[in-house]
Amino acid sequence: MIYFENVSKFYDYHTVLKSVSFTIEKGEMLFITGPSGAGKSTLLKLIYKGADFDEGEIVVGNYKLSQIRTSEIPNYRKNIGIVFQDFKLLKNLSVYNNVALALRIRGLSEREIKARVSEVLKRVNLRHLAESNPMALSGGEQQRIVIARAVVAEPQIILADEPTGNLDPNTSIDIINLLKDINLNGSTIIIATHSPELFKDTGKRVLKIDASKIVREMKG
Amino acid sequence: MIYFENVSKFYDYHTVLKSVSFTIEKGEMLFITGPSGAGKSTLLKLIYKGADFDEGEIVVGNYKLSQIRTSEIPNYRKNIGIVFQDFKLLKNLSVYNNVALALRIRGLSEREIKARVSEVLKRVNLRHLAESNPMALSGGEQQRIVIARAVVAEPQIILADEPTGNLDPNTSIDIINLLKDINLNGSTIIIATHSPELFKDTGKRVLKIDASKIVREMKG
Amino acid sequence: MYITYSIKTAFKSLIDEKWINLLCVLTVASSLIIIILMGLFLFNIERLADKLHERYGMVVFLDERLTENEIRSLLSTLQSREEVSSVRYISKESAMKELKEHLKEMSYIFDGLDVNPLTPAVELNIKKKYINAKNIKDLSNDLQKINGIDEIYSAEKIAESINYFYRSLTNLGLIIMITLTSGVIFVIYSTVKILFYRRKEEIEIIKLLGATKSFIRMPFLIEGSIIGFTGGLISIIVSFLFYFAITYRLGSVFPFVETLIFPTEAIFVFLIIGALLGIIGAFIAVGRLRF
Amino acid sequence: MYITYSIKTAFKSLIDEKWINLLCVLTVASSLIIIILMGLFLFNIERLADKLHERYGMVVFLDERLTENEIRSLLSTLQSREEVSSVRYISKESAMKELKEHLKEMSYIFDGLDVNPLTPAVELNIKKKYINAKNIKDLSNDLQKINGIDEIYSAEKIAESINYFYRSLTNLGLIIMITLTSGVIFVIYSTVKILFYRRKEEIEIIKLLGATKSFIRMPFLIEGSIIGFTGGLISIIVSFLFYFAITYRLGSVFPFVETLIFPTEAIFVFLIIGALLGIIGAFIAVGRLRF
Ligand SMILES: Nc1ncnc2c1ncn2[C@@H]1O[C@H](COP(=O)(O)OP(=O)(O)OP(=O)(O)O)[C@@H](O)[C@H]1O
Ligand SMILES: Nc1ncnc2c1ncn2[C@@H]1O[C@H](COP(=O)(O)OP(=O)(O)OP(=O)(O)O)[C@@H](O)[C@H]1O
Ligand SMILES: [Mg+2]
Ligand SMILES: [Mg+2]
Repeated sequence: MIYFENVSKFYDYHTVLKSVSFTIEKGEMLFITGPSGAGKSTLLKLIYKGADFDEGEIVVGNYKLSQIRTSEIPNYRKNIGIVFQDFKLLKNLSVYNNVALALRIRGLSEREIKARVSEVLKRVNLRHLAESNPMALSGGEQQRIVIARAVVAEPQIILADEPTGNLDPNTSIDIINLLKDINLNGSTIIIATHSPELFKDTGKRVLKIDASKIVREMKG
Repeated sequence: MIYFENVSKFYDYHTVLKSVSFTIEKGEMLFITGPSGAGKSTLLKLIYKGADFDEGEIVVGNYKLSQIRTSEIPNYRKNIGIVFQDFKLLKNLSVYNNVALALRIRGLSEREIKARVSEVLKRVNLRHLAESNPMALSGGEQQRIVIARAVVAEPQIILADEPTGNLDPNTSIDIINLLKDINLNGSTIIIATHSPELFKDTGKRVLKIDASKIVREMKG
Repeated sequence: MYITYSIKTAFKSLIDEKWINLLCVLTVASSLIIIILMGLFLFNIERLADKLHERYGMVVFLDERLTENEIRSLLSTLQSREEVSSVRYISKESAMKELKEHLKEMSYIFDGLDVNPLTPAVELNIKKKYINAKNIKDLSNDLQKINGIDEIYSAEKIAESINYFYRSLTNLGLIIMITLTSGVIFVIYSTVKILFYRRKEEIEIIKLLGATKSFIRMPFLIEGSIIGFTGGLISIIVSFLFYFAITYRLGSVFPFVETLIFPTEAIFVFLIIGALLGIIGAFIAVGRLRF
Repeated sequence: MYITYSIKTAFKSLIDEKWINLLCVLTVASSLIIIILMGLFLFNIERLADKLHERYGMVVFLDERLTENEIRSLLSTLQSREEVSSVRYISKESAMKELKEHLKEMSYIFDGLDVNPLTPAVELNIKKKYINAKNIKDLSNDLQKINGIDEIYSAEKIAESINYFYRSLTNLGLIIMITLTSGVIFVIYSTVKILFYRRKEEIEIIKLLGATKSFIRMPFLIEGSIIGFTGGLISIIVSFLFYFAITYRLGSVFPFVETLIFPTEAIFVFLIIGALLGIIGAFIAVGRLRF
């Protein structure tokens, strides 16, 4: 489903990823870990075309990312749901509308949108805050909105960047369980995290990045 | 140094804090913990006058917070350094200038600002990124800028809201050590966090909040 | 479809940014007001100029001793000239009457006069296309040779000046109108650009969520057209009030003002022009979107 | 001190938001241009009106049979009236000459005339403060009783109209100028308000860091004053070019245009006014800051 072939990514002064290669199967749930600044977020960015890579090739489904045309990018991204590390919530939309946006972009009818958003807000335990402004909510609540937005359209791929950084251990477990459920429905899920608790005992594959390389592959 | 006397805080529909009382000594280092949405950030907000409380009284040093005049608030806040959970970095200033802002507000000379900012950026391991735009940096790097900004003016009180949410375990330990050092120099430090690793084995006092009350006080 | 969402977003932005939008609408409106009034002015100047031309005439003074028959044949000679659209005979007596009217309060100077010192004359109206210095001069030279004509008052310079004045006015007006039209586009462009920059963060986010170009663009185009349309509406209303006030207040003093015309087609034209300029400005402002 | 920081921030904002700032400067400049040209117009109208008043006179027609001595004593009687600033005797002959000049091309009508039908006259210049319908009427009645005065041409209506016309123009001009001045403040207000809203998030953050009101306000005040000052500068330059073009191009056609004056004090006044309006607008825009 997702292939990295000798992918390198440089920023002005330094190398973030150097000749990284790995494969993710369709329907897999995979963790990426490593210290702060290792390149976890960058790796996810390369997948959703939030940044371009400098060497190698990334293949996602039928798309070769080095050759994808600009006009195809919106459609390509519709296959992907993203939990951004810095949330990227729209400040002037309510919680409900923030989540609904993912479906509006995909052209769903308002009736269907309403049903799906209510459902997912219940799953992340935020239904009582649907009409609140996200900026008025606690860090953990905001993080759950982002997760809801990423999963609401049931995309083929979900990229979750530090999805529990602002959550207490119990809520974290709920979220991981939610992602597991969605994974069981067939979505491929990639989770970037620095906290080992998240993947320990999951039995899933874990890639550890450091010094711009994959230094270890293990089972969680 | 800091006294909470039966402090209550309500938002439109629900009670966030109900009759909370506790005392923090000058020079103490204290943790506040609890699940997502428990009211940790709200408690810190009340201390820095980012929100008003509805009942009770908070006393910080010589200030009774229910009676503080608006014109005194800027000076009051100059005693406090804050690590915001959502960072609150200025998007159009460099890392250096974001940290320097805390000193500019306090009216220091540019020469002194330069010395102090360089020093603190070294402490949080960001000196090489001084001229970067914070938005281009990794989540953990951004969090360390916020920590640098909070401590650079060596304020009497430091409020740190989830200061390691985006940091890997090793970097987290570095940051806690930095806060301990500053604490040894006499600053009172309050840290809100949902992760027990942060306070275990520190021997410091921990307040656990849940359902709008302090449900437990323990030693880390 | 997302068109309801686009419309909602456009209106939300209009309200959220009411200051800058108001500022923009007012600037657009005042530019359009100037364009409209300028257009009105030129339109009416054109009509007045036509009238002035129609009225322009040469005066031919006749020998006092001509008989009625001679005068009649002279008139038909004059009338037969290609340049002449009509002729009017002015007798000694009516000449004096006209002169006295012209002098108004000073006409007393003729009160003590027993003899009428004036001569009979013929006023020639010249066809519009022949009104220029050269033709008038030629005509005047030709007429000079006719028997019974004493003297000719032709004022070719005045004809020239009126023509020149009218042409300069039209050109100046057109230049101002074109400048202002590009000004209107520029103003809407800058405003939408500002709104675009203001929502830049938001747009970057929805791009990452998979939004297409038209999903992003639509709200801005709607907003631009609403701003332009509103500007057009205000400008039409204000210009009409202005026109009404002028004809009403000044009409009694300067009768020619009452003949000014405000063409009703302009109302619809300017609403559409406003909206169109708005869409153009917005389209340029949003520009090429990169993913 | 943080003043260098404030200045840097102000300039950064001016550059970052160049579109809206440019738009604002241009709007301010065009409003100021209209204010300046209006002021120039009123200033010169005032001067022209004074001249017109100086020239305003009554004409007293004398009995043709008066001797030179009688005329002389009559002149001194007239001169002694409080209302009269000067008198000028016009003989029959010079009256005819003036009339012919007035009629220009039509003066030929007197060519065949052997007798001079005109009467000698005296032109009275009236002091400015006495020029109104009532005084002129009284004076005229008084003079009527003097021996040797045949008829009086006083034209109190013309005096009234000039006064009225001048007063209406001044009032209209002042109203427009006041409206535009508040317009300028409003435009700068809205612009700074927009910039303020744009930096609202930032301002909320620096409030939490302990920034004082003046620390927050200063960049906006600096920015407002720069916008106002630049607007003032542009308006002064454009108005001056306009004034120059008008006097240069039209001066040869209408000699009175050459006497128009552009007071140099205005240059400094309008730079300061621009900056002041900018600061006022910015101050209102930033408004009460809450902590
Ligand atoms: N746009 C950019 N321009 C310059 N450098 C960048 C940019 N984005 C990321 N970097 C740098 O690339 C490195 C990797 O960043 P990345 O965000 O991938 O780290 P990460 O593994 O997600 O770290 P964290 O756990 O702190 O989020 C960092 O050192 C960062 O400063
Ligand atoms: N401005 C506000 N308006 C309304 N409700 C608010 C506001 N700020 C906070 N709340 C609510 O108060 C509760 C406590 O929020 P707070 O941010 O203090 O939680 P927290 O303990 O910091 O949680 P987290 O660990 O997720 O950051 C939350 O349920 C939140 O929705
Ligand atoms: Mg990251
Ligand atoms: Mg919190």
